Amino acid sequence: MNTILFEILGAIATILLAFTVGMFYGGARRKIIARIQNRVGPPVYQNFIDVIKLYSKETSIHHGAMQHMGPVFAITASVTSLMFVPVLNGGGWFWFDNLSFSGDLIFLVYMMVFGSLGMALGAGQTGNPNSAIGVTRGLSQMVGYEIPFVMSMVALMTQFHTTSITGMMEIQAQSGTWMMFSNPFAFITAVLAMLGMFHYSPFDIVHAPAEVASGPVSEFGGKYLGLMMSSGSIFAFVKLTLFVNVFMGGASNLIELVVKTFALYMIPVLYGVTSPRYRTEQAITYFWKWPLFFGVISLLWAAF
Amino acid sequence: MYNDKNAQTIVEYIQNFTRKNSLFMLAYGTGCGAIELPATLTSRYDAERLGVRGAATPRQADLLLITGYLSTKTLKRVIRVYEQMQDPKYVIGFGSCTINGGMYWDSYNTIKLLDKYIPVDVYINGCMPRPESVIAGFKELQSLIAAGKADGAAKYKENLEWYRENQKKVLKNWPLVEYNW
Amino acid sequence: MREKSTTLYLGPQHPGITGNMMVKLQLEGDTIVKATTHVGYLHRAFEKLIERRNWMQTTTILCRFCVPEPDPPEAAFALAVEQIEGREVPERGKYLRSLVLELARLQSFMLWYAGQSGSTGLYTVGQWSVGDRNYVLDLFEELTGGRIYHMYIWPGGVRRDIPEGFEDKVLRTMDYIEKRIDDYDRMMFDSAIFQKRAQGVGIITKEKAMEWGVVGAPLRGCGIGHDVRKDNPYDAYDKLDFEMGIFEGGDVWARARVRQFEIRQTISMIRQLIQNLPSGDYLNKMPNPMKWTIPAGSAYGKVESVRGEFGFHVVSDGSDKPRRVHARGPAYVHGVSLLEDVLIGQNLADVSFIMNSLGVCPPEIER
Amino acid sequence: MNSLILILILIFGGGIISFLLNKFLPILRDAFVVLVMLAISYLFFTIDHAEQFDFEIGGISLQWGFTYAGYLFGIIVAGLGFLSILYSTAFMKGKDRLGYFYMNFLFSIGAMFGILMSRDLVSLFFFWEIMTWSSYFIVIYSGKEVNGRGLKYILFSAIGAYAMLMAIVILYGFIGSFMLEDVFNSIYALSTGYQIAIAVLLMIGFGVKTAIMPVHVWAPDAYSESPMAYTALFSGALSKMGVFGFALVLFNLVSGQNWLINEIVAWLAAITSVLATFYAVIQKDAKKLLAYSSIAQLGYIVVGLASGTYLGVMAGIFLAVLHAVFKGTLFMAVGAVERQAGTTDMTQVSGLIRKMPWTFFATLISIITLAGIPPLGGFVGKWMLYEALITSDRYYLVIMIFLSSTAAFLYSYRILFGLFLGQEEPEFAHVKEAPLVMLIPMLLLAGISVLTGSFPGLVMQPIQEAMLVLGFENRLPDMDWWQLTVLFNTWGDKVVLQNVMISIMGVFLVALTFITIKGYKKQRYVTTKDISSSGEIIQPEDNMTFQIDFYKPFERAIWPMLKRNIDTYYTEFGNGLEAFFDFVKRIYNGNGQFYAIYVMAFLALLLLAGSEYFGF
Amino acid sequence: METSLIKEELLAQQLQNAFENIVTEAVRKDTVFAYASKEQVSSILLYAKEKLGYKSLAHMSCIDWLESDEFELVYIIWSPETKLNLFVKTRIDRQNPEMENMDMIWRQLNTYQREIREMFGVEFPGFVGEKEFILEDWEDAPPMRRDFDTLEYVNDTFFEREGREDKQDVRERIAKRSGEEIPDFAKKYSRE
Repeated sequence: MNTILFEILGAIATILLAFTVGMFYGGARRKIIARIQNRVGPPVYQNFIDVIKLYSKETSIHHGAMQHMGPVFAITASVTSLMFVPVLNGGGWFWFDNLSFSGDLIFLVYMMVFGSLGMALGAGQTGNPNSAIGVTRGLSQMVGYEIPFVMSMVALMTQFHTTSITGMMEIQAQSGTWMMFSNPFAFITAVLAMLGMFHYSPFDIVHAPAEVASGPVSEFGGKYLGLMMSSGSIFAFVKLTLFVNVFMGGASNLIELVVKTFALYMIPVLYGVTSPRYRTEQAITYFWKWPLFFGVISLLWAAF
Repeated sequence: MYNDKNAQTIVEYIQNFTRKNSLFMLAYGTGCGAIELPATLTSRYDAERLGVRGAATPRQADLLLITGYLSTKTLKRVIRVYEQMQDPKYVIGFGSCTINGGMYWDSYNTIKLLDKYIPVDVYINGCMPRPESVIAGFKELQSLIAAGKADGAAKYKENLEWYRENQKKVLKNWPLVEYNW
Repeated sequence: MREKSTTLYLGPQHPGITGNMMVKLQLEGDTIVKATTHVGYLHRAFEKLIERRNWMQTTTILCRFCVPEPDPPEAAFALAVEQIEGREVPERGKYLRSLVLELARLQSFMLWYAGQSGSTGLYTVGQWSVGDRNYVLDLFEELTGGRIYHMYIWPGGVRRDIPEGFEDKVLRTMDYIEKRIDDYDRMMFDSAIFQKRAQGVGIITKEKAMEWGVVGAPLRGCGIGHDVRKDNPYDAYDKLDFEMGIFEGGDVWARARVRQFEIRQTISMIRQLIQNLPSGDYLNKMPNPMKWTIPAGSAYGKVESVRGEFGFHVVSDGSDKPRRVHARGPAYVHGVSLLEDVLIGQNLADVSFIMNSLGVCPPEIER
Repeated sequence: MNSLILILILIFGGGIISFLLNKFLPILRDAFVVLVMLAISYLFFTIDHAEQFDFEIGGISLQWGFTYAGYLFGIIVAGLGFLSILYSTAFMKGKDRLGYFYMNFLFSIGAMFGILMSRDLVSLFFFWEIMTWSSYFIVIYSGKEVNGRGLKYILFSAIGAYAMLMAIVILYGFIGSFMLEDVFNSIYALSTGYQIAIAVLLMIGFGVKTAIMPVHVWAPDAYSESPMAYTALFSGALSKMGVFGFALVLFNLVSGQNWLINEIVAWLAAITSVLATFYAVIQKDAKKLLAYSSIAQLGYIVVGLASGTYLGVMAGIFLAVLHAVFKGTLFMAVGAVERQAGTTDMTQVSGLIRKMPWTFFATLISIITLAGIPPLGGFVGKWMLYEALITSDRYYLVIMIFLSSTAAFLYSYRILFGLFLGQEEPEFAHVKEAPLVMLIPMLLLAGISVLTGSFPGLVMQPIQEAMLVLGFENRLPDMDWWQLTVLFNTWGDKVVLQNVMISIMGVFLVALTFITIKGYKKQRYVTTKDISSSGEIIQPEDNMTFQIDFYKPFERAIWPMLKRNIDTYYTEFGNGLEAFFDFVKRIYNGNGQFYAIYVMAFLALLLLAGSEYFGF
Repeated sequence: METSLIKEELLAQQLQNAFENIVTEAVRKDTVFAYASKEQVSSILLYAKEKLGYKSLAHMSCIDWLESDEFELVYIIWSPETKLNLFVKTRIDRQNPEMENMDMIWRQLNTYQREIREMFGVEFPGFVGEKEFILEDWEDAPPMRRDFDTLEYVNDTFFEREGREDKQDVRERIAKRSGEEIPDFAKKYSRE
């Protein structure tokens, strides 16, 4: 009984960690972008203020049950994926024995789309055409970036004969080589796919304000938007941690984790500041050109 | 201090603190004052450091900026947009024309008194107000929020009939849909 | 009966619209099958108000015709009035007018940089250029007292002479901005994504351009070289050395290239104006402005604004108030029927992009 | 009496009686067919596996009896058959020619049982033809205008039948027996060329029903044209007969040989699934969409079977069972929409969620299963499939399957959005929830989808037994079905479904409680007309639902692919085919007798030619 | 001045030769006026466009001459070759204002005609275009007519802030603001 209690406490602590780190990364992103744009920018903790304000805002309307549940799906996906991604080497954090032994990469890949589909359902029920257009853009783009992402993952799996994240982390610990060096092409492919996964410019076509007025979230305000922002922060942490675990040998303590994930996080952020937005079909074809090419090479690399 | 009726509880204090430091401004340039908004939001004046940022749709927004005169055609949309915003919400009247009609005092198509139609929390004077005064307006609003006095929306709810009567005087053939927030 | 295709209201409250107007789109997929422009959200009845104002009082109204670029209306009106009255403008006044017009053009170009790049999500360029635009506005402030609305150009000249040391400031600002423009270009025009987005989008053919009366940069982007400053030179433009940017293609890319070329021409023109500024009187003073009358007659004064030909048709009946002042801004042509036509078959993602490249500015459509 | 015979007599007799009942006592008809199906299901589930029935006709000895593999597929047929009959009593209410419909319905169920219990090639072929014909008659049930499409179906079926017949004749010529057992035992005596030829011919025969790529053309039309009550069975169970046949061929004729046939079949199936998914994405009609999706899903199943590894075959059959479950539900749900709202055109229907909440719920569950999203059953199948392919180093195949199933999210969302979400329009204000008789089958099947997500043992243990028949060893741990919640691949990586389920449900419930309780009292429902349409008020003539060309950008991105592969070949081919149909129509008249004569003539020709070339 | 009007005089002469009952006048540099009757306008415009190269429509305007009970319509066209502005002016009856629809000659006339129809009430028979252009739900007289008094309309429709009613000097009134009438509820929320 005690163990279960501690597990749950640890899980909550992990969620809080992911939330905090994700929020600070979002704040740091805003700050960095501001500095690039010659501005002072908001304080690093601005995202916390935003989220708390959104929760404290009244939400007096909803368009039906699915809209109500859309953000819930989103946070379910991000928290569940978090449960299955080892935060530190050798499992979880803070009494929490991570669940990664009970789910592997294939599971995670599927778990990660769970949220966007749930969110899409919520956006669909609002009946706002902007939402629906945003959703079609997002799903189409997802087909684009998932393929190279899975390619790089499959390349690693076939190269090292394991599909579990802990397995990969152990292999890296034993061989002492990060997977970004043992299969560099897989890393390149995955990073290119990651640009799309973060939905930052030039792949921010889902929320593109000038085109679809923030897309799927156009009818979501108050607590819904707050829940989605929280979910987004946790999800950013999950994605970064997953990449660090798989490609950069994981982290043995929190500082290492933060350093590695932040370094990785800078790639989409800095790429985003300097790029205009793609049109949807251009984004898809982008993913199906170079990333796919690198993906094929990484698979060949893995095979021979 | 504990006996002071007007003192805020700690929850209210936190709420007001976050509300004042995170103002999502609706992207609606209703009049010519919108030309100073880019300047206010960009590098020299940078309103984002105060927590002001744009929001694309009224559901997400806290702050409605009426940037200048409102023609009657726009007033209809503004009322609609304002009612779609979620509580708590604030309105800043921007420029002389929102205060008393400004230089359009004899124009048949612009309203003269904004606060007869929607409640205004803060007015910013000038034609057009410089970015500095816009930021001063934001600060003024922030201090009102912190004191818990930016209650225009509550006023609107309470005196809806009065506002509706005024609105109907200029809005012809426009369905004032169900009161919604 | 409901439409088969999806209706999407783009505006008036929409981050992608260039001002307070509305384009009602009918979509099939994300392709536009029908677009209807709705304007009038900014109608202030300027032309009605002008009928109730003195000739001199109109100056306050004129600059508000087009907010991003307030000086061309003043200049066009002044030209028309001078034509009717036969009033001569001193040489220095002409140069100062051109200087103010070119500075206004410069800041408008910089605002355009923000709009064009911001509509594709490249906010960095916009942040830079709008931030740097403040330096130009500072010059205005020093010269005229206002950041946005200047009321500087009067019939007969300009309102006041330049302050001391102003030339240096202008030249220094130009040096700085010229440097910065290269930065914007590197980020915007050199970006492969921007090129992909802009090329082949929003095409106006040469024939269509003539038929619809396209003016300004969109016209020069079709490969047709017309510019009021060259065709009917006003103020000091016949003494300046500058070129029109003429690019083929008629798409957003060509229009962007035209502006990219012309912003440099503008800077060089400002330098020429400062260097060749003649001395002398700056204003051919009118008698008591409040009792000033203009002889009966009518004229059409036009200048080249950043978006194209801006004209005023001024009719006087000999009294102290204008009989009729009718403005014709470039957006009047571009923003209503041309936009409706160009948008058909385009992608939803490009609407805001195209509108920015056409320079649709609603306040001058509905006035 | 032998219960095999009893089943067949009951079902075919029941079919004829229901036809007669419709003429004379229409009131009893519905109750009767349901009772018949109930009886059959009862008989089937209590059947003794060892039971068999031998007889001889014209010197050819025939044998009937269920193998475990057949029994497994029989479960699908019996379960789905019963539920879809139950569903169709409400769905078909008020339509004409119901006797004809129910007779063919029962006939095709009977034929499927027959196929599954045949242990010889002759009865297999016989029942196969009955199945083809009864399904054809239902495809053309809706009327004359769909005859062209029905003809496409019957023509492809005929091609399949000829191929099968040819294989049977060749086999008989060499082996001298029609018994499957004999065939499987002595096939290796034949020369390699003949073995390949026979395998390919049989696979064409079965492939037509499975709608594998070169011969899938009939499927979208046939699936969408027949009444949805039957399509549930058609796509859910009838197509599985092809899978069953594939399993027979792949594991008895091909396996162990180094012919690359496995690989070719797997690639064909993968390409089928990708292209069919792309086509499903761009469909406008929900029925068509589901039809293409069926083709794609059958592609996964065949990939799984063709991979030949333990996990792959397990995944294939698991997906086959599950496909019957969720696609049955989906076709039923779309049928419910068609019946209640009048159309399934996704460019017209919208916003039914508040009108038909239970139908939406069943659809949602099935779609989640279809998309393979945890924690429902579809994920189990997908996981096993991926792991099987990855562990057997078929990584490019994995990418194909992954492309297909990622693109499947698109049409999954499309169907949910197109029918149930979006604006609630006044012209659908009258729509009511489907009757209970239609809801019960859907919800039951949806329940199975949910259950298999956490307890895959429920399905996997029967599959294991069937796989023993197909020649795989038992790798499942020896435990009860509810204990089997951990899946392993050959590298030892696993997924613990219990943890997945607990984690997802836990987080979901906590978050849902939080978001519902917070500000609950102040929140109220507003209609979908109250949306932020840029400050404008929606006019009655505005269509605010995004319906037409839903995935236009995606379509543009994949257009080169579709164009090169399908446009140039298939449309051309299809156009040619249409012309050919017109010609064939004159010979066929859609009349069964002509077809029978034609088959006979072909058979005679084949026998003549065969005796000349093969010496018998 | 007069010496430099060669081009202008030439154009005036050309038009005079081509059409009978019109009056032309080379007014000043770059400007030529042509006064014509309502029926002749379209043929003049077509002639100028096709024969003389006045391809570009610069402007179309309407002036209300209330005193003589007429509307004056002005078409300003411009030639890329000669760079002259040609004003074609015509007067139409103010009581029953009608003008030929010419948006097939220049497509952009569509917009002008929509505006003039709305603002002056001039009808263009056969003209297709949405009725409402700038105004919405306008029930009064066309606002740009000179007999429409905008100040009166404003006084009827809109509210005035106290202290501005004399439209001249607000300082005095602001000093007397204590007499301002505040709605009851507003007093309750007053921030003092």
